[in-house]
Amino acid sequence: MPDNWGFVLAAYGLAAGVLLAYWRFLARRERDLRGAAERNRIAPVSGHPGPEPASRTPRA
Amino acid sequence: MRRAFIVVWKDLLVERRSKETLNALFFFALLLLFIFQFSLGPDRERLAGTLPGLLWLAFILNGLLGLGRTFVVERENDCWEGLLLSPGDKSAIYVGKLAGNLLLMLVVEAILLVLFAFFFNLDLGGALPALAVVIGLGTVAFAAVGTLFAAMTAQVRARELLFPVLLLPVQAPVLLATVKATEAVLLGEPLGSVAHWLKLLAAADVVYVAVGVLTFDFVLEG
Amino acid sequence: MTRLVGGVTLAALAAGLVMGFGIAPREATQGNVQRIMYLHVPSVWVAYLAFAVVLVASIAYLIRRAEAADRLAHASAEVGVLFTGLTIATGSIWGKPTWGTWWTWDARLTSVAILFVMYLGYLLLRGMIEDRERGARFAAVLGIVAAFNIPLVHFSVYWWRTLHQPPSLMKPGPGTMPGIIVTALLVNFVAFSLLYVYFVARRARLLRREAEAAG
Amino acid sequence: MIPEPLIRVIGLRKTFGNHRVLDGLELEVRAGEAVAVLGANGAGKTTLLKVLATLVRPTRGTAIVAGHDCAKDAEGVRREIGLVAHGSYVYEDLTAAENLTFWATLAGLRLSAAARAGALATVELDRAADERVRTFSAGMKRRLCLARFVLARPRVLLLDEPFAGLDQRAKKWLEEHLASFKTGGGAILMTTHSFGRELAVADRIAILAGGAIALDTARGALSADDVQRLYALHAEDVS
Repeated sequence: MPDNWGFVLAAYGLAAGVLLAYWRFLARRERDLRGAAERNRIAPVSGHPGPEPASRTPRA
Repeated sequence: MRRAFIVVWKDLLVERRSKETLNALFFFALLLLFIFQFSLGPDRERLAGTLPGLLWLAFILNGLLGLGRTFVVERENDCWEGLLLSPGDKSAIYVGKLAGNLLLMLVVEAILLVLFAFFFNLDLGGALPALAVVIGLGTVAFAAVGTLFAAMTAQVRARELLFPVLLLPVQAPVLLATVKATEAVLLGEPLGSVAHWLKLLAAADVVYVAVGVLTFDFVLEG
Repeated sequence: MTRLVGGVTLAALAAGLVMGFGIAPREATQGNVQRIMYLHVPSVWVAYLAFAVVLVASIAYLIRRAEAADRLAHASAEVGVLFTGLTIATGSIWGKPTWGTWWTWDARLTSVAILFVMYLGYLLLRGMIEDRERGARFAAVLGIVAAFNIPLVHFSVYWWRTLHQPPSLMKPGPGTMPGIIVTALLVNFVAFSLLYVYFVARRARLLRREAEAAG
Repeated sequence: MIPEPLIRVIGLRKTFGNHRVLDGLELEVRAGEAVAVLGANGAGKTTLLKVLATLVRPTRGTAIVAGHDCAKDAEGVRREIGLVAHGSYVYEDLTAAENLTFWATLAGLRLSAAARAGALATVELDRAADERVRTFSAGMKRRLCLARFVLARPRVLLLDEPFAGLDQRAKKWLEEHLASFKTGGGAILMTTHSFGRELAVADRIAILAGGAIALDTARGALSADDVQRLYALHAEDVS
């Protein structure tokens, strides 16, 4: 029965790739957030009452 | 229960006055027949094998159209908040809407069945009662989740897209069961032979209606 | 805290690899391609675990409206979809050499595929609703409906693929395999479960930060 | 004995996304009293009404209507209030009588034909009872909405710019009807952004600006111009 190591490596390689990508996705999002938080602390956006949101029921 | 009945009464009255949904669905059913013929070729023998699938495909497509409009009358008349503000538990509204949808679905399915029998030269005579059981069980499951998801997507911007995307995967087991059961019934086998499929459909009905009744309050809150 | 869990998870994954490739013997009939099992079966387990957590968290959210429950449901659903996708991919890679085709409507693969589409819809629903509170509520309801749907999917797909007699629910459990393989599998189960916990913890924390930033 | 407040709002805050519409709003309305909330468009008048009507959940603070907390006991509140907002909650394909039958039954009331006819007569819609609401004017639709509350008899009326779009006759009718509702011991909270006759029925005027009540004063002998001046004083400097 041929060992098909190629398929085994493909499966594990794909799994490792996907999991790593997801880990990096989480790390990147966290870094972006921390960056944004700093920018907010340095120059906070001036609070002013914008327009009232549309009423809750959707218009057809 | 009177409260559920008044919801059905109102929906039927609005439907009788505006006649929008039923006409559209009838016309859509006819259209489906032509599309099946054109796309799958006229010779009937080849289609015979896939007939149960075609029948339920037509039911599902019609269902998507019909169920998707469950709360259109509330949205167009701006009565959504009115439903929310009327005191008393909201599952009566769900039961009312579900009953209305069930009626609508069964009427359209009956029409489709006649059209199928006519176009595909089916003699349904013997199998009709058994078929009715299968269609009934399947449609209840379909309408129960459809009504709940219609309420959920009624206020979302991309509702025409979201409703089928959410409903169809959930309906996969019901579709498998109904097509398999219909196939057996059309081949003349007794209902007993598909008892396990019917048990699954009955279980699905109970589960979906119960979940619908219990969670409808949270969905109506909008 | 999550850094610690991360470390332990890495160690456990490494142990799983060692068990899977080093200790577990070459399987007689299929050959080494069978080692994909140490990846495929644990990810199915994690997927079902994730969707069970989504159910519990969704019910908790509807009862107590606790933001944390909603975030847990969202994070667990996302990780669940990730592992469901992984299960399908590894399953078809494993299927190619053994059954000759990438995709077969094998009962297990089909039910996992249906779950994948169902919970992808869950994530889509979350993405499409701007109002956070309403999105959480609708997602909770969908999380419950989807979870109750899983047994129905299981039975219907099994009967659909294996014709008339309804087989036992359990997949060919580890019971029928020699001890060493079972241990290797169990180690990987633990490793993948830890990975699940780690990912959910990080994702939930990210959701909390995003909420605070917007809040 | 001071009549117990039917509406109590304590430290109410409501944010949509990161935009704070209401912040630290305090308000009380007693039985038999009508308060008109005056404010520019977007000041949060409608949001305040929607919080009290349990359509929107407060981000912080509490709102209590007829002894029920709007967030915790929404059902209790819903039994006690009548909301007349822009959407007048009518099905245009149904007739006035059918609309009443539907809403009354849905609210759990046993509606006799006589009671229905009586309610329609009270709002002077008895002649249009069997006509479809599609043919109704804005004023008639609003009166049909009020007819529902003649039947349900809530203790609190929440009105969102009730006089907008009404002709003189309808305005006079509404004024009398609200006055009789007040003497019956009900509380009224209405919003408006005009200074005209609408304020006649109000016992107090509350100016909403910057997400909170900037001024809360008895209407007394204030003329329309006094109110306008007060509004300009309080509303402008805050926003």
